[in-house]
Amino acid sequence: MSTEARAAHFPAADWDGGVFPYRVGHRKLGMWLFIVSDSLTFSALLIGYSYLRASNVWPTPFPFYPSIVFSSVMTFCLLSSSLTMVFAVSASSRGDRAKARKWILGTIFFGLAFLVLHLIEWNHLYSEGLRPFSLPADWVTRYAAPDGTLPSPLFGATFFTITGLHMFHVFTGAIYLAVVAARLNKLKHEDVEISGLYWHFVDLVWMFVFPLIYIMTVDIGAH
Amino acid sequence: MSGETHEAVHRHPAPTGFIRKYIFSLDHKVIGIQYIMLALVAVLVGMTMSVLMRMNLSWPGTNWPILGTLFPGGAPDGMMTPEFYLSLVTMHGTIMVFFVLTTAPQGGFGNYFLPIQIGAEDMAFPVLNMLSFWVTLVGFIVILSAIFFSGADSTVGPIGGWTGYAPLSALPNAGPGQGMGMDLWIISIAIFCVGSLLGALNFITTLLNMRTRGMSLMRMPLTCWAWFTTAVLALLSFPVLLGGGILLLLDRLAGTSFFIPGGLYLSGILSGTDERFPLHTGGSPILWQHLFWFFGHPEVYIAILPGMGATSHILSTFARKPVFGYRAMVFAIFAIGLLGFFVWGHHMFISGMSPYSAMTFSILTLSIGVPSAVKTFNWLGTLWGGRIRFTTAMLFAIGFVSLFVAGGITGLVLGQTSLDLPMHDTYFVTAHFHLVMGVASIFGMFAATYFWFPKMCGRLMNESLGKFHFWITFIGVYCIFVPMHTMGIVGMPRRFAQFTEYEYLKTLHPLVVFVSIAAIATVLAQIVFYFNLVWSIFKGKRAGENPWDATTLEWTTASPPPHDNFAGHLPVVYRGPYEFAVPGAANDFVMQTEPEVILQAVGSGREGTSGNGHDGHRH
Amino acid sequence: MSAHAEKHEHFAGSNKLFTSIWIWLVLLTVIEIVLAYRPMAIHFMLTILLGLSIIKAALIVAYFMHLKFERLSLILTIVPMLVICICLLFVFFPDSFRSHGLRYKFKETPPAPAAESH
Amino acid sequence: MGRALAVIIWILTLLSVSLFFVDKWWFPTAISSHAAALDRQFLITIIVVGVSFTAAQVGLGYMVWKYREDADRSRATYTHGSSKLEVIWTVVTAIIFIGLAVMGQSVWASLRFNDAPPGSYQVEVVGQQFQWNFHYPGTDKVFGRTEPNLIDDSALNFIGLDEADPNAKDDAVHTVLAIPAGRPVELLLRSKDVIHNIWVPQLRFKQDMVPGMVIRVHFTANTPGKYELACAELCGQLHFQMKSYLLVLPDDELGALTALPQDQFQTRMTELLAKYKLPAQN
Ligand code: HEA
Ligand code: HEA
Ligand code: CUA
Ligand SMILES: [Cu+2]
Repeated sequence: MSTEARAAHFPAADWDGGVFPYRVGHRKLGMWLFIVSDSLTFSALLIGYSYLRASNVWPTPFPFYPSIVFSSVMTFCLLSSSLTMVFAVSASSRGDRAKARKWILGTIFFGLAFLVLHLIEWNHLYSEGLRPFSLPADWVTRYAAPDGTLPSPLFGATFFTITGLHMFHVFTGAIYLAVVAARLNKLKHEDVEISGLYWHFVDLVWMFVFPLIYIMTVDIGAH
Repeated sequence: MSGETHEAVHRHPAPTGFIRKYIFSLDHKVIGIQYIMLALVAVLVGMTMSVLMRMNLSWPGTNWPILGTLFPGGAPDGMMTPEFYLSLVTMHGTIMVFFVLTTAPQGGFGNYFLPIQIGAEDMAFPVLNMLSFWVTLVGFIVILSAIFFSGADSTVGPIGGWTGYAPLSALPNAGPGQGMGMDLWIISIAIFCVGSLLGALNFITTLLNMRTRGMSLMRMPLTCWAWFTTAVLALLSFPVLLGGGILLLLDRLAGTSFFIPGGLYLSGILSGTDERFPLHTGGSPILWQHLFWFFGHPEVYIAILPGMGATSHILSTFARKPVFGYRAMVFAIFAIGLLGFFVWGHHMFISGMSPYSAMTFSILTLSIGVPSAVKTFNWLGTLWGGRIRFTTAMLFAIGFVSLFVAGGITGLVLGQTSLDLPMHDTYFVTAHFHLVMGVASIFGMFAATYFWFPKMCGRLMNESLGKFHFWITFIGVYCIFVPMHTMGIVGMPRRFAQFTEYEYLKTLHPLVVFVSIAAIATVLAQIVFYFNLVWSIFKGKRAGENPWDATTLEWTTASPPPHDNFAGHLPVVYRGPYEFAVPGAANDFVMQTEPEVILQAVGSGREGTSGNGHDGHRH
Repeated sequence: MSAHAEKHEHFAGSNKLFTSIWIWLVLLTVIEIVLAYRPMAIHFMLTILLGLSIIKAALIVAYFMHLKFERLSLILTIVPMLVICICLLFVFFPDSFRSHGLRYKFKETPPAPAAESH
Repeated sequence: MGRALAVIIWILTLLSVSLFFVDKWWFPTAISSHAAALDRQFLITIIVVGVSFTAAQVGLGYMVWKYREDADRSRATYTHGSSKLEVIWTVVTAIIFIGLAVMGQSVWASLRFNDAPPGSYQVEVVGQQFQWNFHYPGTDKVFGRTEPNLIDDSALNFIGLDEADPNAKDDAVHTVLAIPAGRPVELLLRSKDVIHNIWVPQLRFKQDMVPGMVIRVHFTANTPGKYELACAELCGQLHFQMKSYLLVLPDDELGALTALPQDQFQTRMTELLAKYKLPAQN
């Protein structure tokens, strides 16, 4: 076989070099890998939370209003932001930059709404007396186990840590999207898609944070 | 598609200014060298600490006037206090594991040679690459500063061992060494996690997406497989440590109690009864150990895999013979990487972990010895029937095999739950991990340095000095670390500032002194290495493109390679990486880029490319 | 060489599909919230919630993050890696459950209310 | 060069292996009943491991000696390996390693998978930074209540023993561990502050003492005598000084000791410590 014939022959298969085996560019693959990695940070925190919760008396203090209502609306915001984000990516794939920018701004709006609601919720809990290192005094008496074991102040610790880290991700995501929106004309479609990946990932994490932190901690007055 | 690949080419033109060229460089080669220099500095610090530790162990009460000036609290009047000794152990372990063995093999040599060996012009994300290095450097500066900061009372660094077990590390009031130094230690580790994680995703993307034409997976040099697997391990294990580190830092700074249980009583104060010791309750010290070792065990393979890769590569090159069982080697690397995630519990047998989990971990632990053994046998197979050229690089590679066997094999003792009862936290463990990590991995790096130095600097290192360095180091490390097994069997505990308290340890005194002397001699021999390194940069014999008659892509380009590695045209690969001694070929080595093998008369009509790595699974 | 055209990138899935996915996600969320107010054993609840979360995550990953439309090899690279690691983390739990029986029990004093410090 | 390397590898191997034959530097004589099986398992393992180590190093030396570059052959043997060999050595090592692993579980299982036999002699062990506290239940065999908020190091109530508790009346707390010979012992391990680890080399036994947990372990010691007891988990500044003694006493001697009230208990313990000698170095 001649040199050229051989060389031409090689790129045919995915894994033989000279091609992107996944048909995915560097940045997109890199973002996927980052997402894998970051998911593990969150997994470690959520597993740590579950570990501690399973070995302690855990308060279940969230009332329907404001906590559950707020967090549900927040979930709704994030889900909707994901929808607008796909629309943005979709528009960008059609080359419609104006639309794409509009949808990204919509995404940022929902993201910010999430942040604001979350901060209000934090503030509310803080004013109730919840701290990373202690529970409000009335929770302590209310959620003590029948045998007298006190509820764990780790509630506040895990709550603030996990939601805080998530909030940080939403915040950086919003900034990231703002940059993308601002520079949209100079960016390629793939860049928009990648920012979308990050944003959906933030949404995805919340899909675990919400049930584990909020739903599992609803005050149904069973005690 | 190749259109897209080419888009990536020339993304950054060769810089001209000094700063962009050598300091904030985007060139993977410069960044690789920066990583190696970081490791060379870090290892000096680590070695100095190890000598101080040995002096204190064998001649307690030695006076070090300079220590007295530098650390008035830790070594008043130059005499080392126990807490200072322990902070040295902590810093020694941390610096060696993180800033030497996670930087040089992967960030250093990997960065420099992975793109070249797969025929790429740079890493996939040059800017990220630069960031990884600078983040790591910041981590190093933070950890160095840790030893100068302390709680209010005395100047000692963190005391926690490189494992930082909570609640000791989580309680600022748990004695000297738990002050600000510990905060800095944790922060440094967290920073390091971020740097490594970014580096890892860069490596993976580069390797998957940027292989040149013809460089199929099974034609990659084993070094690339090793770096790739290492990167996957780093990508998946560092985030878990990062999570744990955040929690530990919060325990210290925000008063949370993730790792701190209730009812603690420290220095006369019950937790929660005094503002100096706020209320902590409900946390689990074992949770920290899980999070740490979930990272920690993959980490030790992160430290050794690149060394294994380099060893395979160099053994084959200088035995002038293809790697024995290339496929088996790849599978073994992969198996080690995968199983490496299943065994972390073997560090926790006696931690109060569930005894049933311990049993499972134990059996999985011994299983991981199998791929390691397969690698060892294949190394021997590679040497078998070779025509070995004893260059310094080869000597170190052979030394690697010897030391890896010596160290790995005691893992089979430690890995059994029952036998870990007497062995845990004794010098037997210290011996085990120094032989595999402290020296086998380091030997891998030495081999890599001697082997690739001509490519990086265009000049050969001095072979006579190199051989001298090898002999002293090889014999030296056996003398340092083999007697430690015996100490462990007698029952000498680790992390003891002095052995004077115990009668049953008295019989070991001669060994302790012997080890210290050997350590000092070995460390002194490293001066030769450093000298050789610096001297050869300026005065070494000029190396051509391919001084070792090697086959892989880095030897097809100039030494040192031009900014874009291949001066404009990417190579095309036609065969596997280790085509030495091909019967009938003109030379005893066939480059990967050589399209046709010129068969001489002897050739029995056999196609010279049977080593193309496909082993018949294609076509 | 499958030379890529510059302007029109392929992005599978219509806005209608995405909207219906979104509706599903919202529906599943509503189910979760309703579940919160049904008294049931905590294990049971946890299982259902995690099940629902995994479905939601899968929907997001598959459609919004477009993984379903990527090559199979990418899916096979990313998903097993993550799933194995997360499953491994569950090995922590036996120790959590065990610690109930092993806990050092003592009478805890309630903390002083609303600490102002820190 | 090749020969020199081979010889050095062989010499180092020989020296390394012979170090394991020095009696003086071996395990101290065991005193617990699980130790025999454990020592046997250790011996088997170390032999397997030693033989493999030697074989591998001798093999390595042989390759290096035999296949150094020479004039006889112009080329190395061209081979990419042998699937048959790969399979053989994978399977053989797998059998050896898994076999060792399975054998290594029996002592572990006997110590950890079941509770202490009924009637075991119980002692509560409370670690604290750089000091051991052993809490003896006394004749009623019931431990007095302990509370963290009763701990007062300056008043020498190191474990927070509640003097008001009737069960505590006959309890004794001492810094030395005394246990009966030939009877199962159950230790209740706790810690007041950070992780410690109780370790007596002669017992072939080690266990972390984790704050917040009561870890129950059991074993039987057979040979009366005095042994050094060490802390084997880094616990801070004076970790190396956190030392105590294990006294293994004949049953009657121990019975007499535990029947004593706290103050006489202390003096008697001091006498016993003086009476027994540390084992001679082997
Ligand atoms: C890479 C890891 C590494 C390396 C190289 C070393 C090297 C050495 N170590 Fe270390 N050590 C650890 C990792 C390492 N150690 C760890 C993790 C711990 C545990 C800490 C803890 O308990 O928490 C420990 C603990 C430890 C102890 C136990 C302390 C105790 O428990 O009380 C002792 C005691 O003697 C010791 C001694 C030494 C000596 C004498 C050397 C050396 O001086 C031997 C001679 C050195 C060399 C041969 C290396 C030369 C290398 C180069 C010059 C680099 C070249 C670089 C490139 C090619 C880029 N070490
Ligand atoms: C590079 C680093 C490295 C490597 C590769 C290994 C490899 C192995 N390690 Fe090690 N280990 C460490 C670094 C490393 N370790 C460190 C740093 C610690 C201490 C951490 C701390 O506490 O500070 C530690 C601690 C440690 C422990 C915990 C001890 C304790 O604290 O009580 C255990 C227990 O199972 C263990 C086991 C093993 C095993 C089974 C392997 C196996 O992978 C080894 C496999 C290799 C071989 C088996 C040799 C080659 C094979 C042959 C020649 C075949 C022929 C053999 C036969 C037929 C028998 N290691
Ligand atoms: Cu207690 Cu070490
Ligand atoms: Cu390990």
